[in-house]
Amino acid sequence: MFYRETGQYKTTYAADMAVFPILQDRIALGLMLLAVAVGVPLFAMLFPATGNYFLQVIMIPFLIFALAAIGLNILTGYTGLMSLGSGAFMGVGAFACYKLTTIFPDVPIVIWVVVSGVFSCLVGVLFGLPSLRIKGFYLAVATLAAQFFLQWCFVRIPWLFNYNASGAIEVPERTLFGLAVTGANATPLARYFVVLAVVAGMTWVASNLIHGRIGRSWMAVRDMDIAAQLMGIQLLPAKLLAFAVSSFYCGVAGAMMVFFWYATGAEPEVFSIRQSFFVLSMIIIGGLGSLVGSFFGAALIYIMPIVLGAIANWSGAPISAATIEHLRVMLTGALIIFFLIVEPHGLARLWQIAKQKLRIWPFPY
Amino acid sequence: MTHHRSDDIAPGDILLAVENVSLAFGGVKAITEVSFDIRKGEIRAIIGPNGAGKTSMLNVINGFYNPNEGRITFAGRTRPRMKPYEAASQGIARTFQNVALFKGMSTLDNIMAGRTLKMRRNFFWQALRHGPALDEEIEHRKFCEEIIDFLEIEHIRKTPVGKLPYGLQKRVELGRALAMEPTLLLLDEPMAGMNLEEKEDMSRFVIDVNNHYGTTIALIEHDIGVVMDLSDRIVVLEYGRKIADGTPAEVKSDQKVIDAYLGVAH
Amino acid sequence: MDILYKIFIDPFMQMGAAPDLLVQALWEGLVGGVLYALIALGFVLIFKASGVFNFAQGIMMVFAALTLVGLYEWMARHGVPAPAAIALVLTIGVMYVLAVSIEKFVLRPLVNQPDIILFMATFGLTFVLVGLGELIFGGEPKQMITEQLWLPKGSIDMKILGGLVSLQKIDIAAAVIASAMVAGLAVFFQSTRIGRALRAVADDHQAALSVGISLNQIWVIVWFTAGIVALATGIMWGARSDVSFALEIIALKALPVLILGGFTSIPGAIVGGLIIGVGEKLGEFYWGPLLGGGIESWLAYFIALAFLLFRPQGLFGEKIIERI
Amino acid sequence: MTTASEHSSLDTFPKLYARNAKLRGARPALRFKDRGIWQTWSWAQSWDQVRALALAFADIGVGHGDKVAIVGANRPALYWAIAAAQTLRAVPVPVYADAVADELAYVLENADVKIVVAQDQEQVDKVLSSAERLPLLAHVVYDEERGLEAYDKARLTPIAGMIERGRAMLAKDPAAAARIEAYVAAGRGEDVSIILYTSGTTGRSKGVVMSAAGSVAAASDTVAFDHLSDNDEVLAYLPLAWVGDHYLNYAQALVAGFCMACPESADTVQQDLREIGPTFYFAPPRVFESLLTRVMIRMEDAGGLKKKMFHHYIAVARQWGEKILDGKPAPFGARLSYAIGNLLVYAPLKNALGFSRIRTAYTAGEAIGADLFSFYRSLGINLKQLYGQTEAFLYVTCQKDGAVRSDAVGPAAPNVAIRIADDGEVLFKSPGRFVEYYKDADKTRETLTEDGFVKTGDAGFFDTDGQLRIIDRAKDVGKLKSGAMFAPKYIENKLKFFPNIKEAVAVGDAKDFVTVMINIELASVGNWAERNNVSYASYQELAGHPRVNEMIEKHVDEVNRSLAREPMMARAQIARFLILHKELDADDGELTRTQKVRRGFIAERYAPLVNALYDGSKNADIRTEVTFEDGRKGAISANVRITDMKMIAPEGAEKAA
Repeated sequence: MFYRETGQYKTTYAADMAVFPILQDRIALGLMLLAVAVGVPLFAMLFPATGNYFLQVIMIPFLIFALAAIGLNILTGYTGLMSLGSGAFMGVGAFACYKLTTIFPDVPIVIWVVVSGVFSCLVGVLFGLPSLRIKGFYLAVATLAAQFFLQWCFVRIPWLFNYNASGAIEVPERTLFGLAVTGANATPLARYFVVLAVVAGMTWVASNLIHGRIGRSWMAVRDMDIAAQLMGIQLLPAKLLAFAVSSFYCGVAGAMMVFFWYATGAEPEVFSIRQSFFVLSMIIIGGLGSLVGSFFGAALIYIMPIVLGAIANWSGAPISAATIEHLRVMLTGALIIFFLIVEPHGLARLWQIAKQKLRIWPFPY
Repeated sequence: MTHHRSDDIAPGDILLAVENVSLAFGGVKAITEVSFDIRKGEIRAIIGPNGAGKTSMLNVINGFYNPNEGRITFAGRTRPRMKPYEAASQGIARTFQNVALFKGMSTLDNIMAGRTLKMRRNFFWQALRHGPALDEEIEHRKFCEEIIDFLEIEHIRKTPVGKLPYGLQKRVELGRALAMEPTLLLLDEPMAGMNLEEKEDMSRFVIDVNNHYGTTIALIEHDIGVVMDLSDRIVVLEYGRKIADGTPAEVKSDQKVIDAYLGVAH
Repeated sequence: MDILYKIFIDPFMQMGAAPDLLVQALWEGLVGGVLYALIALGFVLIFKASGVFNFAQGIMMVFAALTLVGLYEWMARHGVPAPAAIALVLTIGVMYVLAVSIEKFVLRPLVNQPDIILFMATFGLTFVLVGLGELIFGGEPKQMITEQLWLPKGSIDMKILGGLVSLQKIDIAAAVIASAMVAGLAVFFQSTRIGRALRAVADDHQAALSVGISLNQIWVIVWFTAGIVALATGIMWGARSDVSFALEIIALKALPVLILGGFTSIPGAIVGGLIIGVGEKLGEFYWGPLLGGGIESWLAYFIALAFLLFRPQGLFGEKIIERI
Repeated sequence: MTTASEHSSLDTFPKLYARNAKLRGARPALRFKDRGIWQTWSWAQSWDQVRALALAFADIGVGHGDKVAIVGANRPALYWAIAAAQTLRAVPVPVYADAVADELAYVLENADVKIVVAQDQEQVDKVLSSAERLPLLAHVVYDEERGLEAYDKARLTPIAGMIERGRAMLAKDPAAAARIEAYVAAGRGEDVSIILYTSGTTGRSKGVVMSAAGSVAAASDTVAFDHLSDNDEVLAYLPLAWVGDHYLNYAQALVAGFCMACPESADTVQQDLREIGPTFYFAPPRVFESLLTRVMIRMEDAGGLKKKMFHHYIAVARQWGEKILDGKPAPFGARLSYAIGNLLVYAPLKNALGFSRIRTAYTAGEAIGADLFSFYRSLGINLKQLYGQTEAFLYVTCQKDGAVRSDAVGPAAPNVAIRIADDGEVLFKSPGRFVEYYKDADKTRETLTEDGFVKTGDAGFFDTDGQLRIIDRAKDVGKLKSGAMFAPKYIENKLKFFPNIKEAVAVGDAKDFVTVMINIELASVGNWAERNNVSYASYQELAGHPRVNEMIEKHVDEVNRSLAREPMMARAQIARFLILHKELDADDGELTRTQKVRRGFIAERYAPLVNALYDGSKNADIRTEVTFEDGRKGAISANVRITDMKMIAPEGAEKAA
């Protein structure tokens, strides 16, 4: 209905192969970016109370989870490799970042965030090796090995958390351009900007990879590995690359989760198998093999319960926080089943369908 | 379309030689001491009743199975073991009996996937998808567009292949194989389950590919009529053994073949 | 050098030095293994019959146990006679209802979907059961009603190889019940009509229909059976430790067991269970200290993983020949 | 756009081409959807191609006055070939791509063609098949190699290769470029610019010879009239050989310097139209009609609410759309709901059809139904009518923005003089007036009056507001035995305004009463059949279905009523009709290539039916030859029902009584 594609013809392959070939989509995307990069911060400055709450409780974690979901989606959605270990890979990122920034306090934290991704990337490749021989559910189980082993390391290797009595990461204060971005004194706004920048940049990179040779070989492996081999695609390198990129994204997400969301510190428990399940359910509901789906999934799985909680409180109904939490878990499960039944390909597919309808409006097909 | 060939084999010379190859799964013998050759530029058919080991033969040729005995010489190189992707990089492409397309991808992406081996840009450039990476992408897109035009599938360029009718899927699969600029193209029942018109189209494409690109083609096909029209020479297998080998005329008149195959209604 | 000694020599020296401890460890390993095997059994039943990789098996166990204890406590509080027995019966009822509703609300709508989708669904099911369990019974651990269910308490100590080996009675009971259950299932599969139908379904659905049982019924039966198995397992585990959601994590150990045993083989599940149980125990007992303990949380997976690299199809699974 | 001074100097298309290359070298001249994208050539690049090709043509001996036939779909290469020929003062002769080998051969023979530029194997085969009939034919140049690999290349040359050769010449010796300039400069206004073969409604087609200056002048006038500029864009989808394409696209593009886009293939035109979104658009009424039919059919399957909304706002548009389009007063409320409708329906609909960017659209060739016409206008599309002829190099009359009606074709086009003969025939004299019929002096003499007016052969009259109204072909206007005036086309058109009726052929001259043979519209009737679960296997079966007959009977009755309201026509109502068992088809010679019915031909081909219509029988047997796509011939026979209609008393009479 809002699409006006008439006259939007492509005279170059570059234009034809663009990720957003339709003008209206590009406009929408631009407005969206404007909203999150300018609108939200303005709002936060004008109404600090609600604004900071909104940033701290909604936006920052949402973006971080979305990033983790993208990571897992690259592995599970695009390459078809089931993983239950994403939580642990996030942990690797977090601990790596912690060690790095405590050993080299003067290096800008953002750099360490990215580098910590490299660490979890290496670990990911290590645990990806079995994927050559193991497929499907077997592989899923293999990734559990990673999950539990790494979790164990987080708890048992005190060096990782600098022998803190608490056994947890204690986030030190770090500044960027003289502005505190981590630690107790970092304002939500400052942290939000860092997170937004990183997530936006990495999403862009992910979409580039997916729309190019690498993305195609991933999907080829996913859809028909035999044929892929006969195209000259070597399975192990392709799969390992997927593992590497995926756990890189998870690692960065994990590091940001501790440094820019919790901002003060985190227990190893954060990176338990439940976290893995949480992220996995995001990409299931959001849509396997879809970037935008990762955002949808993160939004639904993470934000929806908060909204419900808010409603519950606001309605003044005598519901304990625990009960809400339990309901949240149940609801998440119910949603997963519901979406699998109505649309096995998740919100992303629904989004696509809706878009298609708008494009051919007023016609039904 | 310009074609760059590395191997220096003249048309008519032997491109691929299969020498008493045997293959067995556990105890079951799929192929027994089969020998034949494929000459550069010809259309070679492999026929035989169901379970004669035709598909297994193709799988051996492109390295999906490794023969228990015998040797295979391709483009002058004799190889002991070979991985499928190595076969691909040496210029052997192939289509499948039951279409093996990448269901989640569009026609164009499927064909582009066939260019993977030819794409060189590293991870860094891929991540940016600008400059060299994009140039490369475009250069190969052009190549694929030639194939799309050649196979007359412009209208389904951006359609997910999963949604396509069977006949078109077969065509896309052929396109994907052509995108590899193969020296040797293996077609496993390219016309299986097609109606007459689709068969005629497909035969035309096979011949055009052979003329236009000078691609050597080895095909398995059940429709005897088609095989006789298309191919220069025919190998006949039965129960994993070769029972005849020669021009369509020779094969047609071969008593063993008549008993084993033509005699039987298909 | 020293570390190599610690890893490759020292543990075995210890075994030799204190054989009684070794026996003790083996025994505990075996019992643990039996219980792993039971959970794995639940997976196998469902996977054989409906091709569904039931991720919720573990939580079903927890849920069953919680229900049992919860019902018991409620009835005890309200002075219902013979609460344990009634609770047991009711719990079985609950498991049946669960099976029916899963078939109706999850499996039937998703029939003919690819395996991965069904797996995801059971994954959602896990969330539901977790939430539901915590909602009804609260998050805190409960005591399993061992003696009310006429399960023995205490331990038998016996002198073996010049040392004391103490066998928990409950463990013996567990072993006995488990074996009884396996035997029962074996009989059920071999010699009852439904059992044969189930086996048929495993290979092909048409065959099953020809036996005259609808797929839906079969699914209900299978999930119900799995529920019973889960209940039994829950009781056993509950008796050994507490009944809490921590068990869910333990239940995940059934996955490596499956990898060893293969998804479709009951004997595989049992043998696999024992291997994992014993291996894990020994590892924890003799090598754990080297790594600062707690290695049982992942050891099982590594055993399975290492194993998998050599036999991707598992112990009893048949070799996969990829056809194209 | 083009000043008077330019006129004198720029009197040939090559001169205009050169000017555009100089004036707006960087702006797009040609686009072609090929290899997945819109390949684009700027005026400079395009002119380079033309020059190169011209040199290559000269090389193979094309010179002043030689005839170069162009056969194929709208492709840049073929347009370049036209321009290249004109550059050498040779004469391009475009031929309909869908002409069967025999028709093609006739034209090539008649036009003394020396070179044929063919699009692809199909066309090449047609030409070669009749080569022995063409002694003058020296070369066949082709665009698409596909399938021609094995052919003997002695007289077969790829156009790409020729252009390459030409480029090489241009590159290595400056003299070549100079030669081209010389050719262009040598061009004279009186040169023959092109020969367009009319698909004559009767008999063989004749070559209409156009002069360069005339063509340019005519095009310049209409370009100015519709304010076309080099910001405009058109989709060149009309048959290359038809005056419409050559004038509206080629000629006007050269004058105005706008861009011409060639569709990927005939069956992707709709899609390509949507992508390009032309600003100037022409389509014959039947195109608009089938488009509307398709729209309505598609909307049938829409959800209830959406359907309601759609029809509601279409109604709004029908009420106010045209007024708002013509800038006439409309109440605020109306404008508001029209604005909403535009947001919800009109704009998206136009977008879906590819009409969003249209500034000016024309329709012509046939009378267009009032409903149909106003439907598109009410959406805000500036759709107008023109009346034209090949002999006029298209425009005779055309409607001004804001002064548009469906039942008239507008006042005389700029610099066109129109005169109505005593017998009601329309005569005109226009800048683009043709020179002669090629090698047919008699015909030329027949057609031209001594004072240089062209006899259109159409009967018409000027309305009170000065717009011309065309009744029918003059020679077709006849009389019933009763002496009542009988205008077959007029009746046929009234019938054809019903979506369910595709074609109609009225008979009645010198007879007692009027009868018609009707072709149903498969699309809409078929859809109706589905919704009323009427099952049918073939067109023939559907056409023969009693319920379809009832439906058509109602339509015919309505036509009679409307005829009754018109004094001139009231006595020529339809007495009997039948539904033809097969679709009228150009391949069977029943329609012209431009889809006009060839009444005479049909009358004799279906003689048995015509007799039956007049001997009072209730049904008749008929057996007809048919030609299939692949050229095979076959025959179909059928028994068709004949229905009697009751006459409606003329309104005038009622009033009198």
